Amino acid sequence: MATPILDIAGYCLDYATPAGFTRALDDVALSIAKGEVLGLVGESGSGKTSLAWAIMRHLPKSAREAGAIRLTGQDLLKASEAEIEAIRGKRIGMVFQDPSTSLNPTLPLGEQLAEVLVRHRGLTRKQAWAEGEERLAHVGLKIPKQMMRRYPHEASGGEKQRVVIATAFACQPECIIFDEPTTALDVITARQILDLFKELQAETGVASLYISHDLALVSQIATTVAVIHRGRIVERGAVADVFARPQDAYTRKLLAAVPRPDHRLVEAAAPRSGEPLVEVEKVSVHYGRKPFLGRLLGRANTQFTGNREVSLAVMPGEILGIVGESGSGKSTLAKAMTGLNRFEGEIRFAGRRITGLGDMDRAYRRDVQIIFQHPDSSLNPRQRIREILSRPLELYGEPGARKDAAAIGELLEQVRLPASYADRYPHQLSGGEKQRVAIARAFASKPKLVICDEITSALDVSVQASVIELLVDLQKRFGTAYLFITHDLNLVRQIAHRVAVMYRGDLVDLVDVTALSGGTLHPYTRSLLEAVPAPATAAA
Amino acid sequence: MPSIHRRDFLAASAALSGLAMSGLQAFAQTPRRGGTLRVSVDQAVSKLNPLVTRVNPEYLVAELLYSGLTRLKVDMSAEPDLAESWTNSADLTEWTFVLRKGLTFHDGSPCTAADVVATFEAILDAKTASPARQNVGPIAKVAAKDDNTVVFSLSAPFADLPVTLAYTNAKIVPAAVIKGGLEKLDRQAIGTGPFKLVSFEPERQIVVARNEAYYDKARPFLDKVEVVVFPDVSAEASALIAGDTDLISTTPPTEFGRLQKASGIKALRVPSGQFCNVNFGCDQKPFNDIRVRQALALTVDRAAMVDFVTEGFGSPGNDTALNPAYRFYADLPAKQADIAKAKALLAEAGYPKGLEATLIASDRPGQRTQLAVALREMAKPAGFDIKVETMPHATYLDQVWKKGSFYVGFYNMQATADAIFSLLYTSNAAWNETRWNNAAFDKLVFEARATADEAKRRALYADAQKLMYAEVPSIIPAFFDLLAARREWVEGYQLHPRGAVFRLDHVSLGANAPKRG
Amino acid sequence: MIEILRRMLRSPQGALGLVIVGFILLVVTMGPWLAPYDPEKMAPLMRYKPPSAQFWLGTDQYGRDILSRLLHGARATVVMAVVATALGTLVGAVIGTISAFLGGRSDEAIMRTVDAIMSIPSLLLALLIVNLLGKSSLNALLAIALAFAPGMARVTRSVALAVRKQDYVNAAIARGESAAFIVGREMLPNVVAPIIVEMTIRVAFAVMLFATLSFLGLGAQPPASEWGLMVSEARRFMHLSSWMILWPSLAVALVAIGFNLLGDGVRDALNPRS
Amino acid sequence: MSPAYILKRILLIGYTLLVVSLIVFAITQILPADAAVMMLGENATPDALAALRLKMGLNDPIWMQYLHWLAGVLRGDFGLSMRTGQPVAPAMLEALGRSLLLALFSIGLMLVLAIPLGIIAAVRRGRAADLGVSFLSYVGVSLPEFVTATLMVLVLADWLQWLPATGYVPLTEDPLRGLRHLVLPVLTVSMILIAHVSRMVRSELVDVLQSDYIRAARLKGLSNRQVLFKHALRNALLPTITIVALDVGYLLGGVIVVEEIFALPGIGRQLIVAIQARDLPSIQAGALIMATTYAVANFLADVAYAWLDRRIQYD
Repeated sequence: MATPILDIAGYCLDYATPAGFTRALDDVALSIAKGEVLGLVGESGSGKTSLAWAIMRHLPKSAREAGAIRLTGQDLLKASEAEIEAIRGKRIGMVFQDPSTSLNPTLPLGEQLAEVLVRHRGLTRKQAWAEGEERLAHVGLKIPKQMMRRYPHEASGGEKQRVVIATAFACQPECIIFDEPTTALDVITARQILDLFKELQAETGVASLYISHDLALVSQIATTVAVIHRGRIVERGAVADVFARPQDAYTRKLLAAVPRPDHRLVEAAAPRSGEPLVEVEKVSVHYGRKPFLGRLLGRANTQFTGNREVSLAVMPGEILGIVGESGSGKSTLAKAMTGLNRFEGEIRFAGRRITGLGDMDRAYRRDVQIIFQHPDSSLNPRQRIREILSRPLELYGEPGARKDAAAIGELLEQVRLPASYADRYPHQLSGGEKQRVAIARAFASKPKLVICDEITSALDVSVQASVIELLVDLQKRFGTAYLFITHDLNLVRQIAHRVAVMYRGDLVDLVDVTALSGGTLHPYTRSLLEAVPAPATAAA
Repeated sequence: MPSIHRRDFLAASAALSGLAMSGLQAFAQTPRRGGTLRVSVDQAVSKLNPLVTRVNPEYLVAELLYSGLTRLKVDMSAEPDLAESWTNSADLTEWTFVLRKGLTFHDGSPCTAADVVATFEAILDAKTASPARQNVGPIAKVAAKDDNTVVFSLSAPFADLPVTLAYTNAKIVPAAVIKGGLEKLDRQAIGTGPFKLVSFEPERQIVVARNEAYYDKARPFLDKVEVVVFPDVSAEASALIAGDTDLISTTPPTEFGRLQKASGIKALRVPSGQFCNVNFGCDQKPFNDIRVRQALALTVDRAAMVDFVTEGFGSPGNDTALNPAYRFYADLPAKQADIAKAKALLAEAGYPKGLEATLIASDRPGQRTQLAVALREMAKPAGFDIKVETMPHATYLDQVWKKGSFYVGFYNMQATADAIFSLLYTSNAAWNETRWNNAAFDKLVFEARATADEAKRRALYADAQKLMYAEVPSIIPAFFDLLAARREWVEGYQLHPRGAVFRLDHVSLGANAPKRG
Repeated sequence: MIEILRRMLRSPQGALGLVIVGFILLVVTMGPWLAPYDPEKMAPLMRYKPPSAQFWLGTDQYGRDILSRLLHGARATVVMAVVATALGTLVGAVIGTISAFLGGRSDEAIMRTVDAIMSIPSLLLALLIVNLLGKSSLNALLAIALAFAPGMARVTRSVALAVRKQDYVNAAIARGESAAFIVGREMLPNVVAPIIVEMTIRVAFAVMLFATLSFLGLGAQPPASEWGLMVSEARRFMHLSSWMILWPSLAVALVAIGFNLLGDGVRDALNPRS
Repeated sequence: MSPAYILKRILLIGYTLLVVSLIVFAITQILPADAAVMMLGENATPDALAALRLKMGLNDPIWMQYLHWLAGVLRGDFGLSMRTGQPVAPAMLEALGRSLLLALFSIGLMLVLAIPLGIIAAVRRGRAADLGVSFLSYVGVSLPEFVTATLMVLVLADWLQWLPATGYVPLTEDPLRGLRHLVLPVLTVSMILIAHVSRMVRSELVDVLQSDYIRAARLKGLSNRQVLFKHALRNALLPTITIVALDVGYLLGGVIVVEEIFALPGIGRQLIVAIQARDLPSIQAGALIMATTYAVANFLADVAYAWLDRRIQYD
């Protein structure tokens, strides 16, 4: 194996806190050779990003280090401020998670690329811009000249990320750190960025440290993989080995947690029996008032459409998945169905026609519940879990129904939380636990339909898995129907009976989950399917 | 206190006396002509029309631009102004004034008896709302005998007419203007005064330049006078010290100290009849009871009051409107504070547990509040619980002045005893603020006014003062000395005890005065 | 709460603010007992005395002890300011929350009007109101309260809007809760904290504004020992004794600084970012 | 930034002024003062007063009076001053001019001092310089104008005799003396501004320095200077524009006191005089003019902001 470009040995990192030092990285040993892509996998808080900062020598004053980080033999820990400045961007590049925040909003894209060339390659500004243009063309931007002059807000997420990548590669660095470069992007765009990465990687053979929480993704692009957990590297090796024969328990847990279409959690056969529980008929949602001044000046209506005549039906006990990228209108539909948006068209529920908020009476609201994406915003920080859970009981509970501590306890146990949590405040719970409370709140009224709006996308893989399992379990117990909204196609294929695909406010496909593998599909659906990285094979 | 030169006031000799005085006032070397005098005042000059001016800075400007028939000398006697001489009938009810020849207004038009008549008719016309109306004397009719002779017929015998005609608002304006509407004088000045108006910014400065057509060829000595408005007295003093200004028309005691210390500055001080008082509404409870008034008067430590209110630049008062600065002042025993006696009187009056009252003081000049707060403390032990309420001067004029029953007043010295009495204390007074309405007092004042004989008058006025001393229509705890200051290069300026008279046409600048404008 | 206090003590401003305000509160409560003399007792022979062992801060134009007057005046100055702020905050908070909850055109209308009122400088507004009601501490208090209300309405609204967007409010709506419940139980508790911060800082302004009104002769009336009034009275005697004007000025400044520091301290303590 | 946006903002100014005019008119109408008495003075006779009331339409219903007044205002005629009997508008505008002079000097001084101070504080965050600046700014924002003013007069004018205590000389009449008279007022006014703005600059800059794109810039190997001056500063200074505009509101309030203390015949002092003299037309005009100035300042600020910060898409 070639001499490593980047070599980390026995590296430890602690942060000073009022409570004393807390360990962020513990005896980390990694090395990346030329042409190698090391996938660093871990959940949030595992320390993967800390490692990136450590390598870039960008640590807060409170940091305390030990060990060595060598770039072709030079120990960066001993390098001077000036040396580091010379190395950054020149010998080590970095690609950041969210291009919309990592680019300066008030500088043209070109300037932000060119300045690196000026700084590290001593080009004149003119040369730098010329070269910058080539670079942009090289990362597949169609109109590099214009792109150079544009400001970040004038470019799409994908375009921006391409600029960032171009900047990282600009000085032919020996090593580049990719910090979740696709997480902030839509599935399809992510795919394209990924392909670009592969391309450039192969072409330049730069030693890459690819940080991600997404095992499936890493399994596709990395040569070697390292799994990090609580600041320790628990397992590392060739991708094939690690995914095929995970040694460490945590790795196994992680692998098991990855949603995989071929591993169904509910029986594929959707309940066809009887009347549909709810029918959405030509529901359209428009955002924004008609600005009268706009009309005054005869300007085009600035209203923006969230849903265009969406129609679908949910059978009792059925799990209907809705997928689509952000802004495709999936959440809009959910809001419409729960009376958070005005809408045109009608919703038929248990035989009753609902054409507006007014029609959503107590009975409807009891039967149709919603769970939101971010648990910490969906639980009132100033209410104890008890108050949070007792509300639905007070609202919907039949006269006889109990609202006492025992009832709350049961609700908590339903979602596998100790009854003692009733006295806690949300901020005393973990993300997963909060989401469970939200679920408990939704189920408190024994609803017929629960709308899950991206409820797992804020959670780590392993947590997500357990939450999903819980949902499936509850569905089996109560026969509740779900409207399961997500952007994760694999997840949907795992649990949904039918899948609805939305694109720019339109419902483009509504098919049985089986139909996704083969079958006539809308082109967008197909590209979506192609974009999704098939999870690493052969596990379990 | 320098004894003020007492002189025979008989009108017949007044003309002579005028000449004599100006002779006396001649300086060692004849005054230098030319130069610009920058004099500072402490309030805006918002009214230019001499018939309706109300505050000293306005009087100052009016005096520069206009002339009356007579004018007031530093000893409070009248000297000729537009009138060169006058005579009166034996019964003091008819007065004849002879104007100088060839008088002209600033616009070149001649100033004749007709203008005088028109002016006084305007003054006496209620619609004009001129303060002079009640202050120029009991004039029944004004008539022009010929172009330069005016005859005043009075409704009652009146000895002081030549002095009262020198009243600050009794300035002669063109008959034509009166006919055309007096508002013409709001922004321009058409007078016969020693100076002509150059520019007029009420809030900032008023500039006047020598009137070449002035009847006196010698005066004025100055080419120009800039009247600068300083709403902040300490800034005003600073400006004089810095040499930005040449003369402060009047300055409060709080600034006087450092002016005295400053080099190149002559601090001026003259005893005056100017006083601050506490007016009682003698027509309503509780102050309609003389014992209550006397009780409160007995709580006042007048020596301390002189300190508090005048910073020592004044003299204790005896609740009478006259002090030694007035010609007919009667020397009465100085009142002493006597809390026990005050308590007793108060109890007698039916307030054994004490008495609550709200004393209103306008916020300017500051002495009013000083007096109010000090009185509050002095009266406490005697059982008076006084709440002090201050208010902007405008609100005070609008809501309290002449209406209130317990408030602080502040008055310039008047030219004569009669003037101050019939301005404030007689039942037909122009500003009958106390509603004392004491018939005996009225009678005395009226008789004195109609009496030519000096001794008799003195006796009558003495009795009037004794009445005030005893019945306390208002508490007059202290009289002010007038304070001012000039640069040493300012010559011929005499601080006038009247407070509303300045005679800047007698002022000249020394050789070392800075060249201005 | 204790946690917040601990956090505040950790930041220099917070700690200093607590100390100063604590001291001020002590003076406000104990002042009259701490005062060595009767603040209104006049002494003709003791006028314009510089600081001395007998009169620590000297005496004023009536020979009154300045220290005693300051100690007595603390109430007039500080309590008034606090009450005024509280009052203004209350009014503002109600308007703001309602506006935020109504949303849409009514929100627009309310806020535009609030903006309009805010385009009158608060001092000027206060001046006009006091003149309308007549000069007295109480009216000055009302004036300040009214002058503050629009600003607080703005702040409250922006906070309330942020809260309004939270999913727990959505959840409540989806649950079919009553408007009253949503505003009262779900929104208000989360709006309060930031308001408190804003309020503390505004107390500083209130102190200054109140003193300024008194300074202009429109607030407290003599012989009250309200600090702003003391300054404006002292101005006339500036050249007889500078101490008279120095002490009350510093006192006002101290209070303002105290509450500013405290306010920032609370803010930092409440927001984890810092 | 569309024309529609600008048009909308202009309409808003109109609305603002309408509301202000209503408030001001209402207040001034209830003020305890009889306009007629104010004009004729206390020696006026009842019949004279009655005549004037009729002439001034003081007997009409309030709303009529309001409309009359408003109509006049739209024609630029604010009526006659009750104190001087002269048209109000010219006097007030002239006064406004003087105030703006004061304001401009103050803002100028503020920009020169506040921004560097803020930058130093932010860059030296937590160090002595930072603490020093923030201490000063605390003192600055906590001293009421009348305190600052009086203390400065005491020291600079009376003890050291460097500057004239108060008063005003038009620059046109005597530039040097004019400037000398402006020094103290400008210092007083800019004091609070400097304190306030430097704090704003500091906190904005601190935020920006913590942002992702600044980190990105550092990790591109740019030097601290480049990061600060090229990347951080412009982002930090943008919001300051709005702050400054809002401070115009304070400024206008502040000048009231400052002009009163320094006897500077600006609009603030005119207002005080008017208020004390119950000169209703002057009060109305003054208040309305102040509000206008404030509204316009904010309008300009928003436009400038929208123009400078292309991210913001107004409609």
